[in-house]
This record gives sequence, structure tokens and C-alpha cells, in this order.
Amino acid sequence: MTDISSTTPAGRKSLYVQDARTRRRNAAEKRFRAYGLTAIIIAVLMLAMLVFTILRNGSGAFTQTYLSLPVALDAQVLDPKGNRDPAEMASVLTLSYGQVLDRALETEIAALDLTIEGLGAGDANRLISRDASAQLRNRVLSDPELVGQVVDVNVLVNGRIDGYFKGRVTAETAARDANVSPQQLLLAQALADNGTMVTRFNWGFLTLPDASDQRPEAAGVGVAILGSLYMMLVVLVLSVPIGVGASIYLQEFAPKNRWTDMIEVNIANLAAVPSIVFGILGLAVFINFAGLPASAPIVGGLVLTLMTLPTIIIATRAALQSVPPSIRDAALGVGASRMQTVFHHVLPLAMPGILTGTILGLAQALGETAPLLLIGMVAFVREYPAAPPEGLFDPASALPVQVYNWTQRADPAFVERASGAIIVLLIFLLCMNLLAIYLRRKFERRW
Amino acid sequence: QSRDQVQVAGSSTVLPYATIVAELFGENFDFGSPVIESGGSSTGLRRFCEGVGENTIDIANSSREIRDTEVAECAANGVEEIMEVRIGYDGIVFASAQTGNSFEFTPSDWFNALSAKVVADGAIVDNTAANWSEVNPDLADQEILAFVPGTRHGTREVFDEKVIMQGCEDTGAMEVFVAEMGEDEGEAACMTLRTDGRSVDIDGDYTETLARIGSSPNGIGVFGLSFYENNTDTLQVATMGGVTPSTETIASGEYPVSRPLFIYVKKAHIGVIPGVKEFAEFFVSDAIAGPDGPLAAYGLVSDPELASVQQAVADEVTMQ
Amino acid sequence: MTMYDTTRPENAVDQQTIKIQARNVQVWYGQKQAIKDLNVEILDKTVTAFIGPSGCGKSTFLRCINRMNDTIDTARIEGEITIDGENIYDRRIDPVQLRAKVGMVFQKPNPFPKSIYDNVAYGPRIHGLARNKAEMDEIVERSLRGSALWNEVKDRLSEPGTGLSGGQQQRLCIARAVATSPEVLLMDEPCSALDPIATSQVEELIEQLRQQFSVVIVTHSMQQAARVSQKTAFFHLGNLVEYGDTDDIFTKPRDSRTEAYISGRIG
Amino acid sequence: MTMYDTTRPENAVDQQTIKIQARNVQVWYGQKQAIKDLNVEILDKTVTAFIGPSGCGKSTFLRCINRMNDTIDTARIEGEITIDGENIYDRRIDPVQLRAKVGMVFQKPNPFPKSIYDNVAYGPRIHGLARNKAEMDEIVERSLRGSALWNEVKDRLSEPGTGLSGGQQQRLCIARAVATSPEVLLMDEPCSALDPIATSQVEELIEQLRQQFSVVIVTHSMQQAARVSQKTAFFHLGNLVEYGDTDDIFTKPRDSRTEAYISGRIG
Amino acid sequence: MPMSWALFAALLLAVAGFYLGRSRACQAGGSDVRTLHSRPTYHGANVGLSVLLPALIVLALASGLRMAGVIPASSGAIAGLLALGAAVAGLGWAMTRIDSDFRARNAVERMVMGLMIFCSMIAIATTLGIVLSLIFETISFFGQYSLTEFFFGTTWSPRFEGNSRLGMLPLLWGTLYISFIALLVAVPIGLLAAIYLSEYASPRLRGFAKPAVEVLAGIPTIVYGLFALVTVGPMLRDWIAQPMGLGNSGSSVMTAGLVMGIMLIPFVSSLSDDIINAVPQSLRDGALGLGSTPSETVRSVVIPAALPGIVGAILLAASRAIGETMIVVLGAGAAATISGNPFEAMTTITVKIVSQLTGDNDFSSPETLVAFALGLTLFVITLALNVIALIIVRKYREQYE
Ligand SMILES: Nc1ncnc2c1ncn2[C@@H]1O[C@H](COP(=O)(O)OP(=O)(O)OP(=O)(O)O)[C@@H](O)[C@H]1O
Ligand SMILES: Nc1ncnc2c1ncn2[C@@H]1O[C@H](COP(=O)(O)OP(=O)(O)OP(=O)(O)O)[C@@H](O)[C@H]1O
Ligand SMILES: [Mg+2]
Ligand SMILES: [Mg+2]
Repeated sequence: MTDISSTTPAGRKSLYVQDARTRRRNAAEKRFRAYGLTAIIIAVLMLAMLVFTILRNGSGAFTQTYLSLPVALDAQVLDPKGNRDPAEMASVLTLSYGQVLDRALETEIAALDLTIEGLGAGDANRLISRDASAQLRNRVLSDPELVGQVVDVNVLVNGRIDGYFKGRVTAETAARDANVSPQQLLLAQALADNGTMVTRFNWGFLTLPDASDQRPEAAGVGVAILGSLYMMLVVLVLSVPIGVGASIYLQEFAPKNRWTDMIEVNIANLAAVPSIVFGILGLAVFINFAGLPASAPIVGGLVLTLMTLPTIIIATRAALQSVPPSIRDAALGVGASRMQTVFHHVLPLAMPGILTGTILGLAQALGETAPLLLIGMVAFVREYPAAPPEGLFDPASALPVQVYNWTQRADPAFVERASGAIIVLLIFLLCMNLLAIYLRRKFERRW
Repeated sequence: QSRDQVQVAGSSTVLPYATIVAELFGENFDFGSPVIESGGSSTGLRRFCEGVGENTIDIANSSREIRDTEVAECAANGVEEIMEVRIGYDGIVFASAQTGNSFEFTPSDWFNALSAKVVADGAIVDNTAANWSEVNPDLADQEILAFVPGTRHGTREVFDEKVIMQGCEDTGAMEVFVAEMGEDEGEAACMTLRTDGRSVDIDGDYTETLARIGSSPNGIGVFGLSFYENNTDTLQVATMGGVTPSTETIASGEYPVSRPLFIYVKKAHIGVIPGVKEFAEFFVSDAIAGPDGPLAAYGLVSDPELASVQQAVADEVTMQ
Repeated sequence: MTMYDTTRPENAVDQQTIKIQARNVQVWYGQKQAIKDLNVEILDKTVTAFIGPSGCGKSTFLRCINRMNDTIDTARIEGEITIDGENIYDRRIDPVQLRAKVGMVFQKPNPFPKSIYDNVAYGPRIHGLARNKAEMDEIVERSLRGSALWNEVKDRLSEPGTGLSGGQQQRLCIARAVATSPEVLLMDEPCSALDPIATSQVEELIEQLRQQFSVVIVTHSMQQAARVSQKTAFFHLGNLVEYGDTDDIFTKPRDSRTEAYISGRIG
Repeated sequence: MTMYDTTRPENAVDQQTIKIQARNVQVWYGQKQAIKDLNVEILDKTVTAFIGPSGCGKSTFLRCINRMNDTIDTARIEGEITIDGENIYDRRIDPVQLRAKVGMVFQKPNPFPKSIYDNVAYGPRIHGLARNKAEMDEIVERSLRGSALWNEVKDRLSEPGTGLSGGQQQRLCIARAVATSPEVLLMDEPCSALDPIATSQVEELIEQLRQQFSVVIVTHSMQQAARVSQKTAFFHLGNLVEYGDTDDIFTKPRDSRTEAYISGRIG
Repeated sequence: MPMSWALFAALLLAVAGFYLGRSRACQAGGSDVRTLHSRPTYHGANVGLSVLLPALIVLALASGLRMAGVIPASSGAIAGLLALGAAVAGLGWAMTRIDSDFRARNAVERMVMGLMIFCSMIAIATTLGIVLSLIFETISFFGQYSLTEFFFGTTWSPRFEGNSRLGMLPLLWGTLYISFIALLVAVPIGLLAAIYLSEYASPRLRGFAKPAVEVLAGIPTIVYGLFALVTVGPMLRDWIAQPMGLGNSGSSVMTAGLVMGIMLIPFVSSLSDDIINAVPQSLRDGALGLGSTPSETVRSVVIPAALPGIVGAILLAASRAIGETMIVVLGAGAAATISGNPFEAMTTITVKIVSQLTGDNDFSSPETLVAFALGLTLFVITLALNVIALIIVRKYREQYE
């Protein structure tokens, strides 16, 4: 046998001093670490920046300006026949109630003795949200005896005035703006000063349905939250078991042959299919062929399930693959079946990866708009869907849809609401993933 | 059991008007607010023509007239009776950043600024104009940068026909093109826009155009009238042929660039799906679509012949 | 061969039934042949030792007996192995049932990343060997005592099995295999990481097990083979060179390779 | 103790310098103390054997010497270990350089999922020990020959190291450790899965290495300890019970526990 | 509704069957359950599944037939009764099979295996569905537009008036270019982040950073799009493109690629982190023990061992990049051009699928139908890329232990 140790340097060197090579390698090590840290910092900074932007733009959506004033319900306008019959009173449209409110505000301004220089006739009218008339009409129709009385109402103010209190609208922009005048702002300020107009937390944003372009102040994400919730229920119930089941079969049981390869490539390929194509599929299969209703969360959920499956399957397979074979041997060796081996030993070890796949898949599903375009969920929906399971078949919209819609609206007030909806969406996502994140931390271990 | 809500799908230009109407309809009737999907006229009509039945839509919004091929497809799928309802007109305006120069355009200016080929001294040459003042000395000395709707938008069709084509004819380039390349090719050459980045296609919505003007203050964008009217604090509008766009000038036909908007109603669903006819009638009623109604307030140009439209809806008149 | 003159039990082989029979077994890993035309009969209630130089195919053959080679993609087996007269490579054979009957201790200790208790209780649990918690506790304790680990771990049964020392892990794996009471126990170098005392305790366990079952043990320690086994098989380069009574193999080997190996000349 | 009278080299200890010195070393795994107040001096150019029952802390202490315990989250060490007079737990010490100097063969063979060649060439490559391919080939061959694996694998150097038999993997790991020419080599039961011939070849390798370096070997085989080492340390329940010349330990142990262990009474 | 009631009843029956089967099996085992071939739980599960599966199959068949219009919509009640009948029959049959020799575990495992195979068939069915829902319109597109023009045309300019030029090459180029840049951002950052998280980070940092980075995947893409349009685009234009004379377009391949890369980070980082974490510690010990630095250990031992999973993660990210719309629309513009200049505006196949499909064109004109052809073509292209990726991964796989 030859001498092993011939290449060893003779002189003994201190461990306290690093030799040149070690120093170089340590420098490389430090660089590498720094790269890693930088990568994380970049990612987290980006996140912080995006979240900051969203919060800055969107926090306004959670407060709203309200106006309280006494309204004289003019019987001549609201009940021309005078018989207080709700059915007949229903023929009076909201537009007339709007006039009643306008008159009440004028009266109030006169009563408060507020004089604003240059305030045109009718300028005061545009302070009140168009939504208020609908509220008032509903109130009157449910209690016809109110007609003729003076009632106190608390109504939303117009989006631009509300924008003034949030700093979005200033006297300067108002001067250029055709929809609001500086005098109106002065009036609003005066009303706010004496407490008639207040800005407070806006539950309506979370509970109300969408509103049209003319009433940004009344728009909320209530229907969208329900729609997203229903869809995610469907996705969660279907995609996780199906995805994990398919992965287990493909990774652990399927014979290693062309057929399995084909399925594998197929799944990887499905991940690359643009989401709108899943919309085309959904329209063709679930709506036209299967006859499910359009705009319904069940269809959205099914389409999103198909869309998230590849993500979950790819993640799960990778995780299953990384479980060391010795664990399988150990279990098989004591007489566990392959199925028992997988469910008792391999799956728990693969859990972090499965949960990551689920988190990413659900995040994607929750934020996706394009596939919903073709199955009718990118829609303006004002009616709340019923409770599940029937509600799954009622029209609903979804949070990303609401964001998408609002970013297209003309009134700048919707920008704030879109960001607000994104905040809601992120909170929704976080809630949805909290359990998964917690479980993942529990299952994470090294061996 | 049948659906509770009327289902509407289609053009995103009609969408804001339809939502306003749907909201009011839901408040004032017992039918519940119709569901209004967006997704473009094409998708709307495709869904509309998929057949008759509960899981097809009742009304399609469209920013253009339905085409004959589409009518044929509809008929092939059993959708034979279609009511065409014109709800008003959409004005198309040119606007730039509030803080920048103001403009007074003619179609010729736009043709000379954006067309890929122009005529110089009787010869067809590539368009190299870099400045609006190069195109027309009366215009401000500002770099040419136009945000025009992408080829998916119906607005683009109007822009092409009523501005670029008009400009092509006005400047006399049309004759030269046609003489050089023949009828079809010549017209096509008129409407081919330059691709060197002076003319930027916008595939998104007006909000995107607005954002682009925000990040490139030199840009001039093409907007719908209602969008402009909601953003007068940041945008200033240019005149076209000396006319300032407004609902009045468009209704009177003075302002040239506008187009009609439609809703198509599936007659077979009237009486089957509750509220379909009521919604259509409500849509074109005076209180809503009239010159003092909320739609006009939002920027829809009221149809001068609204009364005949209302009558047609009441009588359930179908196409042809 | 005075080297092996340590105390050992009577190595007399009773007139016993054949438990495992291998006929013309050949094993390939991809292109490489690891076992060449192997024939052997393993008796019931007997300890059989497999000896031979490292890499000669002992583990491979052991894994064939309970079909653990099925899990290696590249492994391919030909020939026939019968247990109690049934061909275990028959299509009707359920490998799961086979492995419940033929337990195995692997060469590299591979505890589950679970608690020590669960490691041992896993087998009995899936086979339903305990009716209640008390019975299970008893099985676990008995198995751990048998593998000489009880005293070291009785206070930390709920700690992970992977946090044990090498020898402790090995004993844990023995306990795990014993806990399911298999009819045949295959042990691949079960004492390689054990100190002499633990080794002798495990050997005692083996001796005990052989009262009822058949035990096959792979070992590199000739002393151990001589101490615990009644039959010895000598493997060399994938061949079963010699098989016979342990006493005979060690005292009067017939094949020159066997002799060379046990006298320490070939490796 | 006539049991250990196999041939072995002179166990005379030269007047040598102290290579490794441990002072008051204590190691905890979480709450559990694995090493209790250990003091030892390991000489240069000497083979030191660590013996003791399974679970007594041998591996733990071995891992302290090249700071491999750093990788176990729960492990905590107190006291001081110096190599060539330098405290290896000093903040100035770079564990990477330390480990290059103090090589290790682990108890469980852990070849990389790479080719056999790359497994061995890995160390020399990161330390830049070979200037070119030819030199690297030479290092690989020399190391594999030293660990008695060359003949078995010379035709399949490009096959994965994970496809070797248990004993082959163990020798591969020895070759891998030797290839980097460390000044101190820590071997945790390097021969546990080896047949006698391979064992004696590895022992020969150890003997050779000690001409220049210091070797620490953990073993459960008292014969092996007696054969290869000049110094022996006996561990028991986390304590270093006795440390001295191998001959003395085996012939006239001072502590009763040592005596009990080597005569096979405690485990 | 009768069908959902039947489903509910079948579920209840299955649960009842489970308990019945289990206690019956305990009886069959007599005093010693060890005489049973399978554990009583498996007997119970076998009964439960034997109840549930027939009912499910009947219901699925019935609703399939109903949708296809073979049987009238009113037949729900009959179908429900049939399903219940099947469930009861399953119960009876399964109960009679319980005895000590019955291989209940094998039976249950076969059924579970069947379910799992069914799950993986869903992927095939989806593919089939996608191809079917695209193919007819694609054929009708090619009936109106030349095949060679579409595949090899270098101009993309749809028009309302017809006479459009619909060459897909500029779109394909844009797709590949933008995805490439996105991966160029996401893969290094994601991979380095994953390595840092799994090898260096303290548990606390890891516990915070990993879920935080995952939020990036959940932010709606429109936010990224606006970020690209409003912040990144002008920045790149003013600081890099214009000073270097590379153009003055606010939207560019670079903008979209960078921003999309950020969105894709979690796909690479989180999945890779899990896989890296699953590599056994003994491998790291082996390398560290030879005196390699942690980074050398990661690069030469851990990453190769985790490679198949990491490649899967990267492919997933690439897939998302190809399928992304909003970021491209707002970040890269809508211009279909072929150019090597990363500061020029370009667009992708996916964007054009969406815009042609949701535009105002005639829905039976080639301008709209081209969306389907583009979808199918993209499908085939990514399929080819995936096959190549599979072959490559097969070649470089390193299996540990
Ligand atoms: N990672 C760990 N976590 C917790 N306890 C451990 C860990 N590793 C070892 N121990 C415990 O520390 C003690 C000493 O272990 P060590 O591995 O040093 O023993 P050893 O002397 O090498 O034994 P063997 O000969 O069995 O390998 C044992 O009781 C063991 O259970
Ligand atoms: N998974 C595998 N892939 C390829 N070759 C293998 C594999 N496992 C073992 N071999 C080869 O097959 C031969 C026999 O291996 P086996 O593990 O049976 O040896 P062994 O007798 O158990 O040796 P040891 O005493 O070292 O454990 C060896 O040459 C080995 O290299
Ligand atoms: Mg072996
Ligand atoms: Mg140890």
C-alpha cells in the first residue's frame, strides 16, 4: 500500500490564522450568505412596498363621511294618492325621494344659517349620495305612516365630498373638476364644523354590495366576500384531496411507464395553461354541457379547482419524492402495506410541501380574475347569494373581480375602494392560510 | 324553478350605464338587480347566441351593431328573435394632462401624426413627424405620443374611421394611396398606424390610458366622454374641428366622433325570465335615458329618437 | 480454529422442517448481477448465519426473502423462493402479509422520525396485536427489554427515535421488528454497533426467538456466527459457496474459499 | 485477559506532544446531559481508542472535537477543547478550517448521492489538493486502495455511491475522509460493517496514518482497540472513567467499571 | 334536490355501515381479534366504502345522463332512489363478506387506489376538455385564415374591417422573452432566498419570512401591473433606457419581466425551501465533516439532491409566467413586435388571447377566433417544453440514500 499522507504539508499552521484558501472560501461563504439575505430582503422589501402602497391607497375605503339631517317627508310627492298603500307608493321612484332629500338639505342649510359665497342654486343638492334616496324609499315603504312626518336620517355623502375629508379632493382640484365646486367643499367643511357631517368607520364597505359608477361611496365588498368564500370552499374541498390523491398515486404507486410519464407531463403542462383558457373550458363544460348556472360560485370554484390542481400536484409530488427511501423500507419491513406506509409515514413527512402547494395554489385561486370572465363572474351583482349549498348556485362576484372592476371605473374614488378590496383580499388570504402555515411549522423537521 | 335575476353580459363601454340602470331597477322594482357581466361585446354576443334557456343570458350589451354573421350564428343556435335597442351615443374625446398644453385638433392632424405612411409632395413616405408642431404649426410644440385604444376596442374602429380615415381623405392622401395601391390596399394603408412607439395601443381600459398619461405627461389619450367628465380635474379635452365635445354637441351631431350603443334582448326570454322586458323598458325610459336622466348626467349622449326606441321595446319589435 | 472457542450453546440441529427454500435465485441490479444461481434451504426453529466478505450479496439475498427488493427500481430477481412451501414471488402472494410474517432488521438503523414508543408500537398497531393501551405498553416494554434498550430509554419513551445514539437506534430497530412477532426474522448485522454486553443480550434474544421461529442473521463476526447459529451459509462474490452446520463450516470447511475466509485470508 | 492475544504492533507510546486537550467538557442535548465533566489529553501520532457501552457519549465527544455538534440545534457544549493549544471553541476559530484539519468518519455511512469518484474527490476538490485531473485520479485511487475498496469499485467509479452495499459505503466514507489528508482523523466505528479482511486492511491504514497524524477511533471491539490503539479511553454514562495506555487498560484496569466492561459484565 | 338528499342519506348510511362493519368484525374475530386477516377498522371502512361508492357512481351517472339530456330533468327522484338502493345493496353485500379470512384491508386499499387513480385521471380529463373546447373554434379559425400565415407570419395587426394580419411569431417571441426575464429575476432570488431560509435563517426569521414572501403570490396581479406601469416603467425609462439610448417607451419587456419576477419569487423560494429542508441532515454532516463551508455543502450536495423538486418549482414559476396577463398588459404594453431590445414594448400570447376574446370584435370572425388558435398553439408549445424538461430532469436526478 502506498503512503497515504504524502501530500500533507509539513509545517503546522495555527487554526487562529486562516490560510489564503480558507480566507477565500470564507469570503465566498460570506458572499453567498449575503446573497441569500439580500434575496430575502429584496423579496420582503418588495412586499413591504406593495403592501404599503395598498394600505396607503386603500385605508380610506374603511372610513366614510355621513350626514345627518331631518327630512320632511312630503306627502304630495311621496304618496300622491294619499292612501298610504305601499303598493301604490312603490310607483314613486327613488328619483323623487332624491328631490325630497335635496330640499331637506337646503332647509337645513338655511336653518343653520350657513352662507357660502358663490354657492349656486342646487349646488347643495349634490352633497348627498344618490344612494340615500333608495334608503329613504325603503324606509318609507316599510312604514308608510312616516309620510308627512319629519324624520331624522343619516345618509352617505357624495364621493367627492367624502374625498375632500380624506384629502383626495382639494379646493384646487375642485376648481378644475366639473363634478364638484370649491364652494361645495366650503359648505361641507362648514357642515362638518358644526357636527352635521362626520367621517367614521365604514362597516358598509365590508357588508354592502357593489354600487354603480355614480355611487362610489356606497360600494362595498359584501357580495364579493361571500362569492370568494363560497368559491374557496369548493376549491378547498375538492382540490386538496384530489391533488394529494393524484400525487400519491403518481409518485408512489403508478408503474413507471410511458402512460405515467404522459400524465406527469400533462399535469406540468396544465400549470402553463393561461387561466383564461380554464374559463373557456368552464364555459364549455360546466355551463353549456353540464347546464350549471352562469355567474355561480360553484362553477367558479370548479374552474379554479382545475386551475389550482397542477400547483398542488407538482408541490406534493416534489415533497413526496424528497422523503428518504429508508423510511419507506422501515415501514414496509414491519409489514405495513404500501398504502399504510404512505399514509402513516411518508405523507406526514411530505406535509410541509403539500401545505406550501396548497398555500400557493389557493393564493393563486383567490386572486384570479381571468377565468371568471368567461363564466360570468366578472359581474355587477347587487343581490347577496343565499347560504350554502343553494347559495353556491346563486350569482355572486368575487374579491379579485371587484378589484378588477373598480380599477376600471371612471370615478377616481374607486381607486381607493379597489385598494380597500385588495386589503380585504389579503386579509382573507392570510386567514385562509393561517392554519396551513401553522400546520406547516408543526410538521417541519429535519432527520 | 327559474332564475331570479335578469342576466346581462357584454361591452365594457355599456357596462357603467347598465350598472346605473340595474341599480335603480333593483331599488324600484321587485325583480332584484340584474347581474351585469363585462367581458366585451364579443363575449357578450357569443354568450347571447349560445341558445335559449335558463343558463344563457337574456340581454347582450354591445358597443357596436350585431354583425350578420353573428345573427346567423344566433339563428343556428335557436336564438331567432332578437330585439335591438339603441340606448344612446358614446362620445369619443381626445384629452391630455391638465397641466400641459391645450390642443385644437382636426382629423388631418391625427392622420399626419400617426399614420404609418403619409404623402409629402405627392410621394408616399414613411411618417417621421416627431412633434405636433411639425404636423401643424398651430399646434403646441410637444412630442407626439398618442395612447389609442387597442384593436380589441370598439372605440378603435370609430377612431380609425372617423378620425384617421377622415384625415386621410381630408389631406388628400387617400387619393394618392388608392392610385398607388388600389382601392382596398389604399384604404388599409390609410388606417395603418406607425409602430415606432409614437402611437401606443392600449389594450386595457381608460384607467390605464389615464395612468399612462400620469407617467408620461406628454401623452394624449383617447377617452370616452363620460370617463373624461369624471376626471376633469386631471384631464383637459381637445377640440375636434373646432367643436368642444359635450353631450349637447354630440347629440346635435356637431362633434363628429361618436358611436351608438346597443342592448340586444332575447325575445324568447320575455315572460320566461321575470323582469327582462321591464328592465329593457326601464333602461330606455325618459327618466333614465332622457337628456335629464342619470345616464346623461354620467355622460351618455341621449338618443334624439328615444321615443321611437321606447315604442319598439314596448311592442317587442325584433330585428328585420 | 481456536479463535472461536468462546462459550456457545449446543449447535445441534434437530430434525426440522424446511422453512424457506431458494431455488436458482439470481438477482440483478440493472446490469450488475449481485446473486448468482443460489440454492439454499433454511430450517424452521433454527438460527442461520450468512457470512462472507462485504459486498458479496448477503443483504441482497436477505431482502429477497421478504421481497424488500421490490422497492428498488433497478433490482430484478429470477428463480423461486418458497416459504412454508409457497412461492413468495407468486402473483397471489400479498407482500404485505409476507412481510408481516417475515420481519426484518436493516443494516443501517432506520428509526421512524416518531417517538421511541411509537416506533415500537407501530407494527403491533397495524397488525392489531394489542387490544388496549395496557397490552400495547406491555408489548413495547417486552420488545425493548428483549433488545436490551429498555433501561436506557424507559424515561424518554416519548422522545424521537432519531435522537438516539447509533447503537441505541440499532437496538430500537430490533425491538421494532420483534414487536410484531414475525415467524421469520431477518437481521442484517444487528449487532454491528453494539458493545459486547448489548451484543450478548441480543444474542440471548435470538436464542429465545429460535425456540419458536426461524432467524436469519448476517454477521461479520465469525465468533458471533459460531455462538448463535446452527447453520451457516458462506457467500462469496454473489455465490453461495458453502452451506452447512455451523460447526462443520468453522471446523472443516469443504471449499477452499470458505477456509481462506474464515482463516482471514480472503476478503 | 488472554482473550486479546492477537498479533498487534508495539503499543509503546513515544514521548509525544499533546494534540488535543479537553478540559471540563460538558455536553447537553436539550435537558439531557450526554457528557459530564470530561478531561482528556490526546497525543499526536497516536491511535486513541474510545470504548464504552452504547449510548455512553463516545460519538458525542467525537463530534465535539471537530465541532460537528454545531449542526445539532439542541446540542450545547461547555468547557474547552484545544487542538495544538488552540481553543477550538474560540470565536476566532473557523470551523471550516478546523474540520479540514480534523476529518471524520461517521457512524452511519453517509455517501453523497453522487458517483463513487465524486464522493472521494469531493474533499480534495474543495481544498484544492489536486492541481489537475491526473493528480485527482491518483488521490482517489490511493484513498480507495487505502480503505480496501479499490478492487471492488474500480470498474464502476461513475456509479452512484448510494448503490453500494453497507460495508462498501462504510469504506467509501473512510476513503472520502482520508482523501483530504486531515491531521487528526476521527473514526466512529469505522469497521462495524466490515468483514475481517477489510477490517484488517483498514487497521493497517490506521497504523500507517498514525505515523504522521493523530487518529481517534471509536470501537466496540475490544480486540480491535487492543490491536490498533496505543491509548484507550473508557466511557461510561457520559463519564470518562479511565484513560491510559491500552495495554494497561486491558491488563490492569484501575476502575472497577472498566474491569467489569472489558470482562463483559456491564454494558 | 332529491339527488342531494340521496347523497346525504348515502353518507349517513356509510357512516353507520362503518360502525356496523367494525363491530361485526370484532364479533367474527371472537375473543381474539388477531385471528382476523384485517383489522376491524378496515372491515368497517370496507363496508362504508361499499355503501358510498355505488351510490356515488349511480348519482354521477344519473347527473351525467341528465346533463346530456338522455333522461329528463324530472328523473332526479328516481335516480335518488336508485342510488339509495345501490347503497343498501352495497351494505348488505359487504356485511355478508365479513369473516376472519376476508381481506378487508386489501379491499379498502383497492378502492382507495381506485379513487386515487380517478383523481389522477382528472388531469387527463382536464387536458382533454381543454383541447376539445379549443379545437372546434380553432378549426373554424383555420377555415378562415391561412395556416402558414398564422404560424410563420411576423406581423400581428388585427383590424375591425377584416383583412387582419395574424402572425403569431411576435407574440411567441414576446412570451419567451418576457418569461425568460421574469425567470432571470425569480429563480436566483427565489433559490437564494430558499437556501438562506432553510440553511442559515433562525427559526424566527424563517417563521416570519416564508409566509411573508408567500403573500407575494397572493397579491392580485393588477397591483403588480399598476406597480409596473406607474413606478417601474417610468423608472427604467428615465434612468436606463433613455440615457443609454435604448428607447423611450414607458412599458417594456424589462418592466414586465422584473415585476413578474417578483411575483414568482415565492413559487421558487417556498417550494424549494421545503425540498431543501427535506434533504437528510446526514448528507450535510458528510460534507461539513470534510471541511466544506455551508455554502459549498449547499451547492454541491444539498442542491443536487433536491434538484428534481427545485426544477419542478422553477417549471411551475415558468408556467405562471407564461400564463400571466395583467402584468404584461400594464407593464409591457400591447405592441406585437419582434426585437431584441428589452426596453421595447412587446406582448405575449396570453395577453392576446384575453384581449381578442374579450374585445368588441365580431365573435365569429378570425380576429376573435384567433384566441382559440393561440390557446391551442401555446398548449402544444408548452407541452413540448415540458417533455424536454422531463427528459433533462430524468438525466440529472440524484437519489439520496
Ligand atoms: N441528537 C440527539 N438528541 C438527543 N439526545 C441524543 C442525541 N444524540 C445522542 N443523544 C443521546 O446522548 C447519549 C450519548 O449518545 P452518543 O451518540 O454519544 O452515544 P455513543 O457512545 O456514540 O453510543 P453508540 O455506541 O450507541 O453509538 C445517548 O444517551 C443518546 O441517546
Ligand atoms: N441498490 C443497488 N444498486 C446497485 N448495486 C447494488 C445496490 N445494492 C447493492 N449493490 C451491489 O450488489 C452487491 C451486493 O450487495 P449487498 O448489499 O448484498 O452486499 P452485502 O453482502 O450485504 O455487503 P455488506 O456486508 O457490505 O453489507 C454489491 O456489489 C453492491 O455494490
Ligand atoms: Mg449488507
Ligand atoms: Mg455512536
